[in-house]
Amino acid sequence: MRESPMDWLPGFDKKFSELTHGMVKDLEKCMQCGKCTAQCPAAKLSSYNPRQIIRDLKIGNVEKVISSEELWLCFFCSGCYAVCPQDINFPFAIAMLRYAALAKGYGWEEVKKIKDPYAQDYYNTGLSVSPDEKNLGIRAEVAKNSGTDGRIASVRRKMGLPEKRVVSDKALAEIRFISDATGMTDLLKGMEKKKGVPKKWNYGSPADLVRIKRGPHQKFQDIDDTRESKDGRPKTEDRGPKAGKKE
Amino acid sequence: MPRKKLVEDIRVSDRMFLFQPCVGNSRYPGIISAAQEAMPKLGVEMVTSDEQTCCGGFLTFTNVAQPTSTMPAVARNLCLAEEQGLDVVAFCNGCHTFLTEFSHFMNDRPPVKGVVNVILSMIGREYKGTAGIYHIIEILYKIKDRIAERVVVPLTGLRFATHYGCHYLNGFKKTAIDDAFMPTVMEEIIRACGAEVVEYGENRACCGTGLTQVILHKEELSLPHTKRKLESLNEAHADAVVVQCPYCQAQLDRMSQKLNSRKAGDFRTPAIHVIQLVGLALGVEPAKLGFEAHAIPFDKLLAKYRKLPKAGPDKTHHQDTKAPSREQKADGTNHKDTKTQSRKQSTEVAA
Amino acid sequence: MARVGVFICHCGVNIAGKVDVAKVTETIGKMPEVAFATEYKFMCSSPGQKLASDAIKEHALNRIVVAACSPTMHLPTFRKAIARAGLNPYLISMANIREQCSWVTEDKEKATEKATDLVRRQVRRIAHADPLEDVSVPVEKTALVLGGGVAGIQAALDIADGGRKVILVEKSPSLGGKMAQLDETFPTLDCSQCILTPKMVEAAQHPNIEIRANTTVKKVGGYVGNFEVTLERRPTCVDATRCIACGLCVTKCPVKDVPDEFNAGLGTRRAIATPFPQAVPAIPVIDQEYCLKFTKNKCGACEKICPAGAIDYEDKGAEETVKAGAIVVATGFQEMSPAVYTEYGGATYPDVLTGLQFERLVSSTGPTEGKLVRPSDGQEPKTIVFVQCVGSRDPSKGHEYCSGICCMYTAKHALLYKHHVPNGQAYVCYIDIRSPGKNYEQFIRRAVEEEDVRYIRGRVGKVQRRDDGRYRVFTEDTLVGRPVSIDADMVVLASAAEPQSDAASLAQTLGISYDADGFYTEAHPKLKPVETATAGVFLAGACQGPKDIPASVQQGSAAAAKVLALFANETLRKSPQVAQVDSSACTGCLTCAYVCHYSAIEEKQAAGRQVAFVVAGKCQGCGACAAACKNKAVTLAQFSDDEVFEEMMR
Amino acid sequence: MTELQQKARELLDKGEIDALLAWKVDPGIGDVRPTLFKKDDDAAEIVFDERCVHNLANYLPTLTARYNRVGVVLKGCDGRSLTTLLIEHRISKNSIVALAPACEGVNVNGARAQKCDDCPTATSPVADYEFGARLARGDAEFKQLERIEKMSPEERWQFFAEQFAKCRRCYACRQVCPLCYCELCIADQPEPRWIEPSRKLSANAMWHLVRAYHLAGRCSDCGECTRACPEGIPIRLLNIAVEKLVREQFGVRPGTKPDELPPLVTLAKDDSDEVMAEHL
Amino acid sequence: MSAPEMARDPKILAFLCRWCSYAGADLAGTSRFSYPPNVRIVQVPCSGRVDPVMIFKAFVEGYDGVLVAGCHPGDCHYGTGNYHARRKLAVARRLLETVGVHPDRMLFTWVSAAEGRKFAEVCTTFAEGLKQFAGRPKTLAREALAK
Repeated sequence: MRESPMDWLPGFDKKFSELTHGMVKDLEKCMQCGKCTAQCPAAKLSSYNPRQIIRDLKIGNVEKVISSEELWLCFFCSGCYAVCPQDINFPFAIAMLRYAALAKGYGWEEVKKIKDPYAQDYYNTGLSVSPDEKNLGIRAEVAKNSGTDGRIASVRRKMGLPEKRVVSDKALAEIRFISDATGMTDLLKGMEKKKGVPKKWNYGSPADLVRIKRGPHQKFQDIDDTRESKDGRPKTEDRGPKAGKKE
Repeated sequence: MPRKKLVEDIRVSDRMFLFQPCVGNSRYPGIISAAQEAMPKLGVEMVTSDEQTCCGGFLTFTNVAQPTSTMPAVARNLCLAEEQGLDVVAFCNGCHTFLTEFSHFMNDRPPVKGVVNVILSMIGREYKGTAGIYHIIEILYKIKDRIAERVVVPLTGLRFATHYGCHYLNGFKKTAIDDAFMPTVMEEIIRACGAEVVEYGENRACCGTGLTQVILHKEELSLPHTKRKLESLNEAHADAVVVQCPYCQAQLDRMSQKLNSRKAGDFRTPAIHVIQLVGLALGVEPAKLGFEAHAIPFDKLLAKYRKLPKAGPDKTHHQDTKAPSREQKADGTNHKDTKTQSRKQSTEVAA
Repeated sequence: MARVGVFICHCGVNIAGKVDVAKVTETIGKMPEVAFATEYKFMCSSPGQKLASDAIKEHALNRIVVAACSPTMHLPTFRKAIARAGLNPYLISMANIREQCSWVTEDKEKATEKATDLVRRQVRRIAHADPLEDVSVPVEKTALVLGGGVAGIQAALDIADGGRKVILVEKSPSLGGKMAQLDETFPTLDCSQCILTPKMVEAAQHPNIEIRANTTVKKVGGYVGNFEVTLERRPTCVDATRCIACGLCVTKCPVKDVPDEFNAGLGTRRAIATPFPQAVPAIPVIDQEYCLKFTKNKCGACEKICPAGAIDYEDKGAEETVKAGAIVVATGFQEMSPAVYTEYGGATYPDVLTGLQFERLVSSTGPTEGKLVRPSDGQEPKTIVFVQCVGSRDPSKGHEYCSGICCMYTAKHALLYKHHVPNGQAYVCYIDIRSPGKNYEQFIRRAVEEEDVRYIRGRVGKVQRRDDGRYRVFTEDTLVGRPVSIDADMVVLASAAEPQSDAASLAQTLGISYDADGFYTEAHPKLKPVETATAGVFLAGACQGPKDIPASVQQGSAAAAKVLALFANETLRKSPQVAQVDSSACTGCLTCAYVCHYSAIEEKQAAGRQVAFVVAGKCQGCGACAAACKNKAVTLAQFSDDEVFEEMMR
Repeated sequence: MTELQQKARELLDKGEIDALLAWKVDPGIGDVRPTLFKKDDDAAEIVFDERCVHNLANYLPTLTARYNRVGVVLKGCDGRSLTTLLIEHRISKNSIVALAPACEGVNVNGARAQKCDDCPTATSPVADYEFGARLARGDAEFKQLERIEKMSPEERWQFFAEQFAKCRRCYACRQVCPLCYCELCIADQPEPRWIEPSRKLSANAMWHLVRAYHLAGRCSDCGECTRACPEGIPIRLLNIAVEKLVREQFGVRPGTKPDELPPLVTLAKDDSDEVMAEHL
Repeated sequence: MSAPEMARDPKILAFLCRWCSYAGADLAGTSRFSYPPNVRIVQVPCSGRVDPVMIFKAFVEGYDGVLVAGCHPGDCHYGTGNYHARRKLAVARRLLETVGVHPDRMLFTWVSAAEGRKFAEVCTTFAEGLKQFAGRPKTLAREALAK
């Protein structure tokens, strides 16, 4: 649905900065000159149009924007920011708007595509790009060039490197703790189910972190256990020093 | 034109923290080994840590994780460098962007920083915001004269095109060391290596990765850009296109293969990371530069390279022989003593 | 015993809307000093002023307080009014209850409270004020006009025709300024040179005008009616008194590759040259940066050829001090360099030009004798894109303000292009078209409708130099909402008009103020457009803000009128706001003399002691001395310790 | 007979000076006091040692009015006061003959005076005849300030309120100060009453602030004000607080250079705006 | 004045140079940037006219804060007045701080005729900063005697 210009938000900038955790400023300064769209690679090939998005926000079509598919077309090349006469960091705005969209239940299918394997890889291995090349075409080429089976692992071995980069268990324990403490784990769990919006999640503003001040909803100890159960790695003695004492 | 003031502010120490990019490790291991081989030759020892994880930026801009989750992760990664009193060197525009953006965000907003530290305190860390964060291109540019004088194999006759990628120059239009539309730093580095620079029309165009695009299989939005760029590159007849970001590298390298396989064109220009290039010039054994991990073969380039004469002995004596070998680093043995190092001890290197 | 009359102005609702005027009047009326207090809708109106003067007689008032707008606005008005009523004009004080109260205070109660207090303070203050007499000083009836552009020429001519002497100072070798560089002018498309040259000649031949070319202002002393200005002529190495402007020297000069400023960097000139054929004065100038005599100490061709022996390599320039009663500043603007616009390839791509460069390119006196070709390959541009707002409306890289003239000159350029390349295609990429002026809008429409210039609403994002040497211009048609790209042979950037690079330093020399953008500030944006805050210094033309030719000429004449009005007086009545030394209290330490910026304080013998005393004519009333004097022997009229004390007491 | 005494005798003898201002021991009080020597024979009585605390520059304006050439023995601090007096046209140099012995510092009630630790020039900068080697001096540290610097604003006010409360407004500090020479002191002016004559704390504070301000950049730190104060108010603290600023920000040690104008009447475009926000 | 009143709007005395800062204040007015009502502006011809004695007196008079503003360095209508002011104000601040007047109670700055917004902001922030002294006895002020 589309609001009318009559819905023009008084104090638009204030409202908008709430929408984006105050991470994006100056959007109200936009003079609609179109310099952003002019050089935008995404706009060239799609209906995406940064100037239009700002325009819509300014006349109050917030719902339209965050429900739109265009919202998910940005390249993040920051060209718009580079040319903007008002120094509006629009890519940042887009990123924040996407959270706003998710909060309102839009765009989950986009995000779910990323969840596996990238986010899962991050949670399990600490790296968001897994070392095994899935694209067979590429693998063939690499095989040709390297005289191996074309797996990066093998190339690395050939180069005298460990097959893949292993992040230490301590580090993994730490990022998982952060992930759990800040609700990322919940979010990922929530995304497991194919349809609909994850129940238990809030798109946090830095302010939400204050919750954790009142004590994390999960103790460091628990995380170690959960981790063992999750990917069946042996539990290591090595824990965050202070965290260990916390118990 | 490079921005004088900002270049002056760059602080090149003799020990710096190598922030390993995921794509670097999992697709182009050459980048990291090249860094570990080449940088010591330039008097900069690269310190790695097996506790360093993905910068988290990737997840943030794909919106899988919220900034609230990745910000502490970024802070945690920075702590690793801080604890050793080192400055961070990023080899990926993405890592650089996220480390910088988030550290600024936290440093500018004490309450946020405070909350982040509450979380970090539970894993026994504290983020202070003291570590400097640099892009490898900044470091190399700052010490380009040193590169020039320590070149072992001047890349005479080799012709390279440049591709800066979007995030570094566009994203930091006020703070990047060079102008967003007519940058010259990479060119100057290439020349420092003795090679030629070739112009091509699409130089500053986006490679097309556009993060989500490829992953979300929106090829129709992404590939045309890559294709146009590659076509323009073909026009330029460069021996390789020099990139400063593994992700651009992946796009240009792998999409060439993809387009070739679809008979959409014939794209044979390999994409080489600037540190790999410098590695070549400093005489690092190509086998260690991981060209084999590339989809587009480097045969032509390497063939030419092998023919190149080594520079006179007067050039070579600079080489830093006590460069720590990778084996040492793989396990965190020299981790302990690096911990004891403090920022003060790591002396400034006149650049 | 002070009998203060207080008059409180509603200023319509401007004050009364926030301040309970009646209440203020009542409270103030109770003050012992106050003999009469009343309120009125508009005190500045003539009935308002009459009200005051009547009250003065009726209630035998000897001090007046008007509570209204800022004194900068109307204090002079009321001074006159009470003077008419026979009261000393300096026995009035204004309480600024509009700018400082009703307009800046949210809460009505607080506003009323504040207003009352402000008035109270002024009452106390004025009760301690003494009657003052104006200081009168002689007027030097010569005007100094800085800048020989069209505004300066106009001002000089008008003043000279008014029968007063004028010294016309020009930084460059010739009069003419920016207008001399233009090809044709909007909206009439008449040839710029043809209408300007006659004026230049007239100025040169006018008995009342002395021209000082290659000259700048070094120092300004004195005050209105009596400025002492030190002028500095840079070394030109050509003796103007001897030179007969035959131009032989130029033809003989072997150095031919000097970038030509007059042609905005397109084309070249000799190391000795007159900027352009119609130059006034037509005296050539040696460019020491390029002249072989100075670079390699050889050649000397010009000296040999010169029939008049006017060449003088020893010329070190000259300084002279002139007396002037008034100064007209008409130093104009400069075109912003597009070098920062790397996305457009500004100052990098050969065929990406600035507006001024395009003017020169199409001008018959230009580097190509008016043939419109690409500097890169000499081809005629079949497609041309005009990019507007380059540097204007761009806080990030350029200026926040709108240069105002670009819309019009771009339209003119488009027309000129069509006249040179009838079968070519011209595009104009704009954000908004600003054409407020007589026949301006019609001019734009003419470009769009008759000459088929394509106007695209959208700012150009980037200009990409393509492998085939053409330029791909990326923009958005914001009216359609789609990105557009145009392959052009030539791109013209409508560069912003910005203050001269030395504007700030000149302002400091002259003691005038400039705004955030660097343009000189007028005394009042509406009511005093050509005056500055410094008496006797006037503004004309683009140094005060971007202007087109008509506006600049208007201001030139306006400034001239102001100067003539000033010169109509034999002596000037100067504000009595001057310092005075009580020689009985003065210790003669002369600290006051040390701090005086105008060296207006001298020492004299009084009662066998050496004491300080103030030369009223020189004193500008800054009060530095009054602040420096430890035992308050120095008093600054209108701002005496007494008055300040009373005003600041709670 | 010391060098100083010989020179004094010689000058008086030759009639180069009509009178010489110096110190001699007054048996009546058993301590030194400033004395005007007219006869060359008395020169032998001249004393110059740690007892000579008084700032003789204070007497010069009056004396120079009476005699056309006055000799004077000056300590470093007296000399600095004299420089400023000369700059401010109180005295003309040619009516003065300055005898400047090197000063090792003086005692105030039995102990070495604090000011002497901060003294920049042991020998008077104005000197026709010097005696003894010029002693090298480092930059003043103003040690006495440290305890103030340590205090919070509240504590500082507490401290000074206590001190100012004691002030009787006898103006001894004013009388003893060579640089307080105004014909009609601002404190005595009826209109406007910048400084109330009453002994209210605020009025007292006002007096001491104004006094210190008027000495800013001029005070030679001779410490006489503090010595003269019957209530023992550490008046000097205010002076050196300012002098510290003057030295650090404007690079001036008042009175040390005979041709240097006081910093508050000279102009420095290159001062940084920070000076307006300099905290003690 | 009582503590709560003070908490609402501290009394500020502002000495404004007539050419730049006073004009700036007027601009703040014409542009309707509101600022706390208890700012009392005293017009002086030049910041160089401000004698620290006036500042001391203002504190004695019980003002919570004193603001002095003049033309930016180099722009002084009288050429050099503000350079003199700068040094005098530095000394004044030093003295006041020494006897225990809190640094936050004095603000010396430059405001040009074009900086209406800046003036309003300066006043607002200054007043905000002064609220910390609500209810505390005021150093130097007459009222302080009673306590």
